Amino acid sequence: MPTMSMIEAIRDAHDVMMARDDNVVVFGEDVGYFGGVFRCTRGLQQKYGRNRCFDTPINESGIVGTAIGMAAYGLRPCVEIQFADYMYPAYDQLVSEAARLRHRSANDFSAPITVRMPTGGGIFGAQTHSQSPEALFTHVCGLKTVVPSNPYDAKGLLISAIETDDPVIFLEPKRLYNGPFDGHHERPVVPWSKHPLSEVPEGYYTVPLGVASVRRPGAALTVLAYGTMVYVAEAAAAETGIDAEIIDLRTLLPLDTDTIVASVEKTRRCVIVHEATRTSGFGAELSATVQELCFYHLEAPIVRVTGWDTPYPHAQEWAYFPGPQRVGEAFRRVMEA
Amino acid sequence: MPTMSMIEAIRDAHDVMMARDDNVVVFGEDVGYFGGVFRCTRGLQQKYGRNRCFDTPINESGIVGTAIGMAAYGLRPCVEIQFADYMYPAYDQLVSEAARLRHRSANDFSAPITVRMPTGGGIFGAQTHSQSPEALFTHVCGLKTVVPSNPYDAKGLLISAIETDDPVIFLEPKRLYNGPFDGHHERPVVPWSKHPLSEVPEGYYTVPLGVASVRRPGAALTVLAYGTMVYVAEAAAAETGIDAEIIDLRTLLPLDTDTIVASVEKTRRCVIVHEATRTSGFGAELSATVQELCFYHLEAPIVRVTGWDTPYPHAQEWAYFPGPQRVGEAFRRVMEA
Amino acid sequence: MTSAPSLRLHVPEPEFRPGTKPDFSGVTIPHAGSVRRPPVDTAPEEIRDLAYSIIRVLNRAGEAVGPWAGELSDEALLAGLRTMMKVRAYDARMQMAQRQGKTSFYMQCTGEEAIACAFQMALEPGDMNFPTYRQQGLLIASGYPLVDMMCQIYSNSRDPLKGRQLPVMYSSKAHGFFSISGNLGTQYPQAVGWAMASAIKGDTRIAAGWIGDGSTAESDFHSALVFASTYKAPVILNIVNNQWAISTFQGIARGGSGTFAARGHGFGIPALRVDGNDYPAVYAVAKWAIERARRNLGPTLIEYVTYRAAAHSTSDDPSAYRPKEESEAWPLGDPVERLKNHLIVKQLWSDERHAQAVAEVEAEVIAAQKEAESFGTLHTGPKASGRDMFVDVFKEMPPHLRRQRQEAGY
Amino acid sequence: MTSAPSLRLHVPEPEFRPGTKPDFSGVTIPHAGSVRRPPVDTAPEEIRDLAYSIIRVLNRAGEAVGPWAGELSDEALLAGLRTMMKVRAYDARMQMAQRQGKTSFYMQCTGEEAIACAFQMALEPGDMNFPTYRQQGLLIASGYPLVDMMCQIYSNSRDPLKGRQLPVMYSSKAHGFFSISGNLGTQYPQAVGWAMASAIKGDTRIAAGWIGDGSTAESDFHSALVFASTYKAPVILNIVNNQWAISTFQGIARGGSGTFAARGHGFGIPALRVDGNDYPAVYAVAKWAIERARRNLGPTLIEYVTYRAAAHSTSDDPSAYRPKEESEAWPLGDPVERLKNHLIVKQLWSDERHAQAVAEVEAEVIAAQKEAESFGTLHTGPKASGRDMFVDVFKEMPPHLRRQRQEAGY
Ligand SMILES: Cc1ncc(C[n+]2csc(CCOP(=O)(O)OP(=O)(O)O)c2C)c(N)n1
Ligand SMILES: Cc1ncc(C[n+]2csc(CCOP(=O)(O)OP(=O)(O)O)c2C)c(N)n1
Ligand SMILES: [Mg+2]
Ligand SMILES: [Mg+2]
Repeated sequence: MPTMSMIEAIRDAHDVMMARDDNVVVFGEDVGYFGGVFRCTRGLQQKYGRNRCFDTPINESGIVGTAIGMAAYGLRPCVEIQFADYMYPAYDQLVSEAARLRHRSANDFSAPITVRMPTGGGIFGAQTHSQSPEALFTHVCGLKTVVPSNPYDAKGLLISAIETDDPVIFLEPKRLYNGPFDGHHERPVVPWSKHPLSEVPEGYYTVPLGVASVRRPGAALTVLAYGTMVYVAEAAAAETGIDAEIIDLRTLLPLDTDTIVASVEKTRRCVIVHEATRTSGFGAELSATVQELCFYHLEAPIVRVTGWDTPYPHAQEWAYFPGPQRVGEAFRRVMEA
Repeated sequence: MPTMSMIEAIRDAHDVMMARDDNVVVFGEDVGYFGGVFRCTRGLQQKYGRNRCFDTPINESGIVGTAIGMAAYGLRPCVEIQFADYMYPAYDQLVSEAARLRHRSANDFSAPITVRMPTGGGIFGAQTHSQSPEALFTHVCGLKTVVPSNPYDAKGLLISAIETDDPVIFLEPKRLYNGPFDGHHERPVVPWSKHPLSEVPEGYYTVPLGVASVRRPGAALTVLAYGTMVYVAEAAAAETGIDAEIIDLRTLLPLDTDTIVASVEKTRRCVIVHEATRTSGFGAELSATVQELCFYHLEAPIVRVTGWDTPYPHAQEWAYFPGPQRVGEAFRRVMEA
Repeated sequence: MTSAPSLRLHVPEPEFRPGTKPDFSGVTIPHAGSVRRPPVDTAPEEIRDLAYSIIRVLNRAGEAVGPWAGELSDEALLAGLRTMMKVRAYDARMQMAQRQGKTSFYMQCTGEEAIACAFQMALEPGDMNFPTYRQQGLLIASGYPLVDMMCQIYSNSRDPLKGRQLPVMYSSKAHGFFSISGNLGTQYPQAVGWAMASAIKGDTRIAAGWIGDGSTAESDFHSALVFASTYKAPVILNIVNNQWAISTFQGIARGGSGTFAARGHGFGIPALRVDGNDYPAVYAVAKWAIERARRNLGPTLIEYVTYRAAAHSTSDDPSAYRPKEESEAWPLGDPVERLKNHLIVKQLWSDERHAQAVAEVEAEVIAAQKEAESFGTLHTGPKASGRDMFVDVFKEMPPHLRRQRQEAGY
Repeated sequence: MTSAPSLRLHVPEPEFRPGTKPDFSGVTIPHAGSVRRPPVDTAPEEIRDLAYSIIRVLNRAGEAVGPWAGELSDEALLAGLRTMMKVRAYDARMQMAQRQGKTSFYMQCTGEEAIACAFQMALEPGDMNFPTYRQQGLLIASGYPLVDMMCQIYSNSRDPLKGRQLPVMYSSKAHGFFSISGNLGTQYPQAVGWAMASAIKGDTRIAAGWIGDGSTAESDFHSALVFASTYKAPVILNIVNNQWAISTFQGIARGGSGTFAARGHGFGIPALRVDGNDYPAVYAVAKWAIERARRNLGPTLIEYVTYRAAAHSTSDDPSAYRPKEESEAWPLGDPVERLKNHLIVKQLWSDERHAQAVAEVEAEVIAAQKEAESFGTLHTGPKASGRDMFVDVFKEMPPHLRRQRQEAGY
């Protein structure tokens, strides 16, 4: 089986879907001729023509707004916002339009669009190339929110997203584009080719939305993570020797509560990890949900390890990033509680 | 002491601050000559001139963006977004600019702006005149978020907000503009003049940001609420006979965790009530925080009573609204747990 | 530069406020028939003047004159009059129904009927409008049943939108009418996107976006023009300049540009300005722009000059911010009256037949209303169900919504 | 309408891509001196032509000619040349520092130096720029110390922004330079707001907004123009058209409008187009617009025609999307070379003195760099502290941030 980086897997998902379905169109800033600043759409214009893959003006609201119009016509646009940090100008079209269209028109119109955006830090991108705005989407009914953590899932989830009849926010942890990253920035980078999940089948396959994956079975505590933090949690488990059960949520909404509850009922302890700022981050929802569904099983307070409630700094990036040390400390704290 | 409606109290806060400080300017859609669609700025243009209070083009990003520029110059703009549902076009200016300016410029520039917006449902306003987007602000570091529940607080908090050197989001529950509302839409409306908190001192006074208020002391359970939900919780306490301690948070960020923790440690039970959609609502943060700080005191799962994860419907408004019955049931559930 | 003068903020004000007497005698209105009609493939830069004039067909005498006249058959004109009358009667009844407490909210388009009604007649089946809340005329002209519209207003058991939407926020794909949003301006780039999709697929259908004068200030107006200009989308971008945006006069949105049509010039988009109260003029200009789009010549911007004769909505009282007499004084007259007079001049119509038609149309609307009310009104009778609130949030209901629906007791 | 042709999407493409030979011989560039210079209080509608031409002062022979010439003294021209040389030397050193791993990121303005440098000379102290990331020339021309700029690039212990911001995102209120944002376009309405504030206070200071060709497509461009037009804000709205937005050529943002300056016409804002590689022309046009603002005549839009000679940033390799030779072939030349030649023609300068100045400037920049590096670079030496991350989120640190800082161990 070919191995792919996450970038290649995402590119391949586009390719597969553009070949299968004439209605799939792909556009965004620098997405056409050049193939995207992270090269996730490289070669698609050359292969499918400027009609199907093209550059847009720098106007995120226009990108999402025209995508909604196209979707209402019957196409399946898959668009790129160059960095998640730049989705705010499109937020009205996402929240007030894409998310609400089917409901407000009683199924007369719908907006099956996929909105991809690179997310997260760890590349010295500072405050406007590092954000993780997932909680700003999970609060919006009508949107599905997906965060893949590896090439295999990225391709399968993106194909599912494009096929889904609802608008999907597809957040790509840019720190994972070229290799798994466990937070040890001081160590050399491991490429994807050394990781089993870079074995990506050719052609069409899907990973279903709404289904989490247990990435490391364990008995001591449950870790709820997604994206880059899956690897950080794995590193923390290895380094602390604590037998953590690590759940890669993959889809944040709809959330796979069955998998979560089964695990927490078993381990009776829960650590939640994300890179976004803490207050009102998605970890809050996870904590509230676990508490609601597993209250009588919990033996220790649920702990959140997150980015601080500050902008993502440039030089202090690693002081901000919830790395294996902070996550490991949380594991210990939860085990000692 | 004069009694005022919430609208009058808000108008009065503007008046007091415009008289005290030449740098306070007030603008927004229909805010000038007409005095705002809810009349919260009535007469200010006539009193202070078109230079200090004026109508703007319908462009929320322009309203907030120009306000930030004015604040950088040295003014203290207090602007109105006509409905909170229409803040999305301004979201980039709020999140990426107002909230970050002081930090990113290392205190070289700052954006002491107040952004008022009517919020919440209960007026048959349907999905675009009913939203409660507070969680979209509390997740953004650098913004303070305030929700008054009565005329006295509204005036004192708005004066504090205008005086604060940080950007403040000031959410005005429109269902409370003309009278306290306990969710019993089938009963006649009670005007503010019948409520003690409509006694509003003349002239300048402040209610500090970041300080909650215990609106009903009680021993059985703690209710965390704000805005309209304070009255709904009061009604639920009266109707169930459950001795709830009702905390009106007033400021969501920074949050008065001291008051919350003291209460939950006492009652050992907690119900959280808000009108916004549940998933990733501010209730999630409250639940996570209470769980973190009071885990060993809790005798029952924390319960959230919220709007459903659907758009706010028109005809089914009262099926959506978390009224006294739903809140009362939650009280019972928590007491029985 | 200590010698520089003190700067001053310029805040535009309308000429007339309550207490002053509106007088538009100083306003120059181009004579009907005086504006040229260029071929549809004229380069945009050669017709910039058309954004600063007003294309008019019906003159004071009620005749249709000039190069934009003669597009409509007698039957089409008579049908147009009837459609406008129906819209007006519908508005009157629904306004009253709101006052009677049968619904929460209503918005009339009084004085603006010609625009939507004539435009819709110029479209082909399959074309798609992206309207605002004041284009009920599109739906009525397209033959969408009045009963269905009323059921939406009443949020009753037959409401096509299941009680979810604010009254007047219709949706009908089958009638080329995109779901109305409460958020101003969002439909404009969507219209461009729909048109781009049609071009991508090699289709022949075109789109039309609608926006109010005040809402042109919204950022999505820009998004739409940028994309339309770049991709030469087959779209008509309509601006209904009814002089007011709630309490705010059009000068606040327009600023120094003179007209809203002029906005097109920054994008190389041909821009026309037309008398919005002149049914044949609206139709002719719409046809011109639609032909451009259909021939793949790209977008056209049209400003319709009209006047919002009624309140903004049932929540509004305009006497607080504009003179009561302003509507009467407004120099472009009433679209229904003007078309009626034209037909009388053409000897196709008479005051008697008009009175009779008024009665017929009213009877038709009342009958529809009776039927609609048999399915309930907002507060009485059969209703949209609470269960429906949970449906259509997603294509398939996810588990958390199923749990919530259960919790809600549906 | 079954006879209608199939629609087609129009996707603009640049003339030249890698593998083709750029040839601009077909492009007409107006002769230096050929564009008229109207009085600053001319009505915008009378100078629409200025948005479709290019104001130029320096001709091929290196002479300054025409109505926009003669604004600058010999000393000012010599100082201008030196400032541009400093910017270029600074860019070269910082680009190299990034390649050496001393920082994470850098952005050059090679080829565009004249615009910011000349504009800044036309401002008065107290005026405020709202720049993008490619206006380092404003700071250098205003005398902001190179060492401070470099400390920001290095995020070191003397970084005025305490390590928080991406390199090049400077801020200096004292030098009339607003904090740069990573989010494109947001500064444009802020500039208008600052200018409005100055007008509200009866001040004499004016503002200048800056934006790239690609970023004019952003919605905030519209917000800014709407507000500037309505309130006649004393602001200069500068568009730096360097032909590229990362890999995207300017035709994608510009669409059918011919020029970016034309965007102003939709708002009744006077719009000028100027040769951005012509220092005296930039200065003269800036002075003209600044005088308008200062005399309370309202906003002016200026499009600077230039070419981004280097990569977008250190993360970019333009050879993937444009021919390597395009920069050389670009017909407006290099701003440093052109001013140098002009000064030589004026017998104020010589190749020898230029070579000497190059060396002096480089020595100055290297000395500054040494000093800056003594305070650390991104990965070595003294650093901005993690503690600082928690400061300035709010004016006073609220309890939850104090707790988090403690948790973080600072
Ligand atoms: C984004 C947004 N901002 C504000 C509003 C509130 N609002 C509703 S209608 C209106 C005025 C619109 O005026 P105009 O565009 O001229 O249309 P008209 O009502 O005159 O037809 C305003 C400000 C809104 N619905 N959406
Ligand atoms: C809102 C937003 N969208 C996208 C980006 C990513 N981005 C950074 S620079 C750039 C190109 C800007 O081009 P232009 O405005 O022409 O300026 P130039 O780089 O040529 O000076 C893009 C797309 C961003 N920073 N902000
Ligand atoms: Mg209007
Ligand atoms: Mg550029």
